[in-house]
Amino acid sequence: MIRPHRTHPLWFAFLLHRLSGLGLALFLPIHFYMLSLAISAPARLDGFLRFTDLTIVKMAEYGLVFLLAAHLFGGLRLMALEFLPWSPHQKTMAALAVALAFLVSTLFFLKAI
Amino acid sequence: MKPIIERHDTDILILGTGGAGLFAALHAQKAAPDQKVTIAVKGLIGKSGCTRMVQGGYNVALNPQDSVERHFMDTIIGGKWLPDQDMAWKLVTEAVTRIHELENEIGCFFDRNPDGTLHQKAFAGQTFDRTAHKGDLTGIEIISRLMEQVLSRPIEKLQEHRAIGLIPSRDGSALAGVLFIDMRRGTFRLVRAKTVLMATGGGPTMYKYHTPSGDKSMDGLSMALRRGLGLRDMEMVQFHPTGLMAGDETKMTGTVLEEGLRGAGGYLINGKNERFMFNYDDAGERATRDIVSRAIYEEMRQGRTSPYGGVYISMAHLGPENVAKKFQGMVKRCADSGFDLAAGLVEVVPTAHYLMGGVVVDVETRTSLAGLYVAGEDAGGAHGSNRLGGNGVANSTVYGGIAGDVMAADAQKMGALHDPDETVLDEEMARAIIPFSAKPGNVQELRVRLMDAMWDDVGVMRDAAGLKRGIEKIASLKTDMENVGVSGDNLAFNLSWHDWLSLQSLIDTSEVIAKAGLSRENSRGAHFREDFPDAGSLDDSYFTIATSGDKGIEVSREAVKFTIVKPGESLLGADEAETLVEAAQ
Amino acid sequence: MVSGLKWSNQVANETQIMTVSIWRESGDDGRFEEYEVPARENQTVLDVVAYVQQHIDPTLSYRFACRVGMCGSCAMMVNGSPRWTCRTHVSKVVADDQLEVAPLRNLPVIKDLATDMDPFFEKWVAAEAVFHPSKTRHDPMAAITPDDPMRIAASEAIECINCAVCYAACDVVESNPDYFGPAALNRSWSLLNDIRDAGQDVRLAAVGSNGGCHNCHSQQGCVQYCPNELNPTLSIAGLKRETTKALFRRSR
Amino acid sequence: MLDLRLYMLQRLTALIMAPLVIGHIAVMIYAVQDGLTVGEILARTQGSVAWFLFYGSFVVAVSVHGAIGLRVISFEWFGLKGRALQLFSWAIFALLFGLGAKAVYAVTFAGGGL
Ligand SMILES: Cc1cc2nc3c(=O)[nH]c(=O)nc-3n(C[C@H](O)[C@H](O)[C@H](O)COP(=O)(O)OP(=O)(O)OC[C@H]3O[C@@H](n4cnc5c(N)ncnc54)[C@H](O)[C@@H]3O)c2cc1C
Ligand code: HEM
Ligand code: SF4
Ligand code: F3S
Ligand code: FES
Repeated sequence: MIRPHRTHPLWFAFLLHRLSGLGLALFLPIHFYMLSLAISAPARLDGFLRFTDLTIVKMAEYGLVFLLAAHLFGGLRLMALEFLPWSPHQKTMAALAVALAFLVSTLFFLKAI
Repeated sequence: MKPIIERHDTDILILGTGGAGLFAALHAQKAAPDQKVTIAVKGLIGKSGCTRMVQGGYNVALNPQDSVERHFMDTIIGGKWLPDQDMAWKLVTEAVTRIHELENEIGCFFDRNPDGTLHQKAFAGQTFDRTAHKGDLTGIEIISRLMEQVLSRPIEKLQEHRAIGLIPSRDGSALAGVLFIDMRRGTFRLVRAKTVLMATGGGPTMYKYHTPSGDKSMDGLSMALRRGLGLRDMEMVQFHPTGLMAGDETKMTGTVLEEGLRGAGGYLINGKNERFMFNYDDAGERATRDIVSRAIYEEMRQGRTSPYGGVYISMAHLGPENVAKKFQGMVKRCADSGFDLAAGLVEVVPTAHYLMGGVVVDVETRTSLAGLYVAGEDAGGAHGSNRLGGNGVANSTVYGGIAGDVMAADAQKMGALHDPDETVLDEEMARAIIPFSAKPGNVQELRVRLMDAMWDDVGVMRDAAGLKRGIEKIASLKTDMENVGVSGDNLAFNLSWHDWLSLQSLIDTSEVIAKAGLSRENSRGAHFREDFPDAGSLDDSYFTIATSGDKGIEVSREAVKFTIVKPGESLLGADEAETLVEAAQ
Repeated sequence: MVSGLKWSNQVANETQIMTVSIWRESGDDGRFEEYEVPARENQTVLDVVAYVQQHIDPTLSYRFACRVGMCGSCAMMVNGSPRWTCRTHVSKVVADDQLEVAPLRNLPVIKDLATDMDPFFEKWVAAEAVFHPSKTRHDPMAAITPDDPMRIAASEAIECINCAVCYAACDVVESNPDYFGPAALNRSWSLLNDIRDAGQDVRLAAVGSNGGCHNCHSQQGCVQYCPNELNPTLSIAGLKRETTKALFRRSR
Repeated sequence: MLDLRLYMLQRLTALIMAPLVIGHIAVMIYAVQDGLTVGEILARTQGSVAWFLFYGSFVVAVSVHGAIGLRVISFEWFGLKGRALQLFSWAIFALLFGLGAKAVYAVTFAGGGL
C-alpha cells in the first residue's frame, strides 16, 4: 500500500531497488540452474535458448535485464550517496539511474529481436 | 467522592523542565548522587516551557572590554532601580560560569566570531554587545542539550504530571511534598520530597495576546500564594511590542516577531497608512519595548488599526531578498502562516511576554517555606520592573543551577521525609475536582473573558478606574467559573479539565497583578499608570509584595535596599564610557 | 487557494464549514470521527484540533506547547503525512475540502492524537546523541572558527527540534523496532563533528551497532518532511562513512 | 538488523559485482544479436580460467550479497526474526552459492576442455 507519506520520488527509488533486488534474487537460482544444464543436458538448454526466441520470453528477459540494470545503477547511486561527498541532486541522480537502466535494457531488447 | 491518590517518595523533587528545572536536576544529581532526584513536568521533558522559545540569546559579560559591573548596571538601570541588587549581582557574575558550563559541559555550540571566540550581539537596553546566541534559535540549543544530559542520567522522570498543590508537613513547619495530577491517566499522585524546586516558569498567559508556551498558566505562583508565600513585583508584566496579529481564532496570534526587525529598520504603520512612532519618541521604531508597546496601544485605542485591530510592520523597503536572507526563520514562520514578511505587510500587536514578578526568594533560591526553593521566571527580584532581553535565560540557568546545589546540600543534611498535612491534601484535591460537580460548559469562553479583561483594564496602560474594573471582572469570573463544569467521565488526558485548572490559576494570579498594579502609584518599567505617569523618587523606590490572607489578596510595599549601588551612583569608573554600543546600530 | 474551499475572512460572519476526520483512540479502540469546523483565513491544523476540543468534543486529547514550531510536541499525521501542526496552515494541506488528522506514526498512542515519545528519546540516548564533555566550566571555551569545516558540518545538523516528524516518515523505523531513526542519528552526526566532544569511540560503536546507521536505506522521507529542512540522510551517510573508516583504522 | 559487518559485506560484494555485471550485460548485448546457442556460450567460456574467475567471483559475491539483501527484506517486510532469520539467510546463501558454483563449473570446466 502506498500511503501518502511515501509519495515522493526517492521513496519510489527505494522501492524499485528493493523490488529489483528481490526479483533478481528469485531469478538468479533459475538462471544458474539453466546454465548447469549445459553439461547434464545440453539439448534442454538449447531448447530453452530457442524458447527464448519467443517474443513474450523476450519481453520477460527485457524485464530482467531492466531489473538488473536498475538495481546496478540504483546500487551505484546509493553507494555514491554513502561514500562520496553529498550531492543536492538526489532526485536527479535517481532519475538518471532509472533512465540508464531503460537505455541499457532497451539496447539489449533491440539487439535481441 | 474521595478521589484515589497514589503516593510516591523521592529526595529532591523538581517542578518544570525549562532552563531552571533542567539545570537544577543536573546540579542536584551531580552534587548528591546518593539522593534520588525526580523531575516532574506538565508537558514532555524539555519540550514545554519558554526557555526553548528563546530567540535572542543569553546575556553575559565575556568580552575583556565588557565587565560584570557594566552588565550589573545595565540590569539595575533597565529595571528602574527596583531589582534586588544581590540577586542581580549573582545573576551577572554567575552567568559567566554558567555560559562556560553550557558550552564546555552541556555541549551547547554557541555562534563564534571569526577568531573563534563567542559571538555576542546587541540587544536593546544594553551598553555593550553581550548577548551570546546560536543563530536565532538559542533556546532550542540550550534546552535540547540540557535535555539530552538529563535523559541520559539516573534521574526519575514524571512527564505530563501537573503540580496542583504544595502540601505542608503535618506541623506546618516545612513542605512535605507536592500533589500532582498524572495527566495521562487522570489520577492524583502525592510525591513527598525533602526539598522541592518550583520552576514552573510564571508566564502571563492571562492576556488576550501573549507569547509564552501554551502549557504555562501560572500554576506555580498560584500554588505558592495558597501556601501564604509573598509574591513581589507582580504588577510588572513585560509586553513585547510586536506579536503576530492573525485574528482571535488562531494560536499564532500573539507569538513574537523578533525585536531585530525594528532594529534593522522596519517600519511600524497604522491603519491610516502612516508611520507613527516618531509621534511618540525620537528613536522612532528603535525605541525601547515599553515605549513602542504603548505607542501601538495608543494607535489601537484611537482606532487607527489594521483589519484585525493591530498595526502593521513593514520590511519591504529594506529589499525583500535582503530581509528574507537576514530574517530567514522569521520570514519562513510568517510564510507558513500565510504572511509575507519580506515584501508585504504583517499585522502586529503588543503581546504579554514575561512576568518580572514572582515568589520572594533569597540569593540561594530559598523561600520562607522550609523545603521549598524557587528559581527562574517563578522567582521575583532579579529584574525589578523590567527584564532586559537576554537576562531571562541567564536568570533561569544561573538560579536553576544554584537551586540544584543548595537543594542537594540541604537534602543531605535532612532526616526523614515529612508526613503531609492530610487536611491540606484533601482541600487541594477538592479544588481540582470542583468542575465535575457543575454542569459541563464552555471553559474557553471564560478564558476569553479573562484575557479580554486583563488586556483592556490591566494591560499596557493602566489607571485606577480601569484596574478597579479589572478587579471586578476577575471577581465575577471567579464565581462564574464554579458553575462551568467539565464532564468527569474520562479523566485520562482530559485537556478540558486542565483548561479549567489553568483558568483557575490564571484568575488567582490575575487578581494579584491587578491589585499590585493598583497599589503602585507611579510608572516604572513595564508598569505604566496614566494617572501616575511619573517614576517617583528613585531614592524612595519600593516594591510590592502580595500575599493571600483571610481578607483575600493584600498588597504591601517594601523599600528597595540599595545594597550595592544607590541611585545616581555607578559601579563603573568615572573614566568608563556610559555606553560602548555604537549609536548607529 | 486549494480546491474549492473559499477562505472566508474571519470578519465576514457567514463562515464556510470544512469536514475534519480525527482519529480517536482510547485503550484498544480506535476509529476516525468527523467534525464540522468553520474555516478561517488564518488557521493552522493545530487550531482546527483545538477548536474541536474547545467547542465540539471536550474529551479530545492532543499535545502542543510553543505553537510556533520550536518545541516539536505537536506533530501529527495530516492527510497521511507527518507534519508540525502548529505551523501547517490548513490551506496548504486541505484536499477536497477534507482534512484527516491522526496521531504521529511509529509511536505508541496514549490517547487520540497524543503519542508516547519515550521510545524516540530512549533511542536518542542509545545512539549516543549526547554530548561528552572534554572540559569543565573552569576551562576557557574552545576557539572554533565559523568557517571550520567540522563546525559547519556540526551546525548544518544542529537545529533539530526533536519533533519526530522524520521518525514518522521513515519506513525502516516502522519495520525495525531497534532502529534508532533519523533524528537520533542526525544528532550523533552533529556531535561526531564537534571537536569538543570526548566520546567519539563510544558514539561510533553505538551508531554502528544493531539499531544503528547501517539500517538506513536512504529512503529520504526524513529529508522530505523535516520541517526545519535538515538532512538526516546526509548525516546518516556521514556516519556510515565514518564507521567504515574506523573499521579500517582499527584493523591497521 | 544490519550492523556494520553485514553492511560492509553487502557494499563490498556490490562493488565487486558492479564491473562484473556491466561486463556481463555488455557481452550479452554483443552476444544476443543473432540468438544464443549452447555451443556459442560454451565456445566462449569453456576452459577459460579468466571466465572462471569472472563468473566465479560473481557467484561468491552474489550469494553473500543476495543472502544479506533477502535477510533484510524478510525481516522488515515479513517479520522473520532470530534463529529463523539466521537459518533463512544461510539457506539463501547456500542455495545461491550451490547453484551458482554448479553453473560456473558447467560453463567453464565440465564436459571437456581441461
Ligand atoms: C517567545 C519568547 C522569547 C524569549 N526570548 C528570550 C531571549 O531571547 N532571551 C532571554 O533571556 N529570555 C527570553 N525569553 C524569556 C525566557 O524564555 C524565560 O525567562 C526563561 O526561559 C524562563 O525559564 P524557566 O525555567 O523559569 O521556565 P520555562 O522554561 O518556561 O519552564 C517552565 C516549565 O515548568 C513546567 N510547568 C508549568 N506548570 C507546571 C505545573 N503545574 N506542574 C509541572 N510543571 C509545570 C512547564 O511545562 C515547563 O517545563 C523569551 C520568552 C519567550 C516566551
Ligand atoms: C550489480 C551490482 C549490484 C550492486 C551495485 C548492488 C547494490 C546494492 C546495494 C548498495 C544494496 C543496499 C541497499 C540498501 O540497503 O538500501 C543492495 C541491496 C540488495 N541487493 Fe544488490 N546490488 C547488485 C547486484 C545484486 C544482485 C545480482 C542481486 C541478486 C541477488 C542483488 C540483490 C539485492 C537484494 C535482495 C538487496 C536488498 C534490497 C533492500 O534491502 O532493499 N543485488 N544492492
Ligand atoms: S530532524 Fe527534523 S523532522 Fe527530525 S526530529 Fe529533527 S526537526 Fe524534527
Ligand atoms: S527516511 Fe529512513 S531510511 Fe534513512 S534516509 Fe531517512 S532514515
Ligand atoms: S507546538 Fe511547538 S512545535 Fe508545534
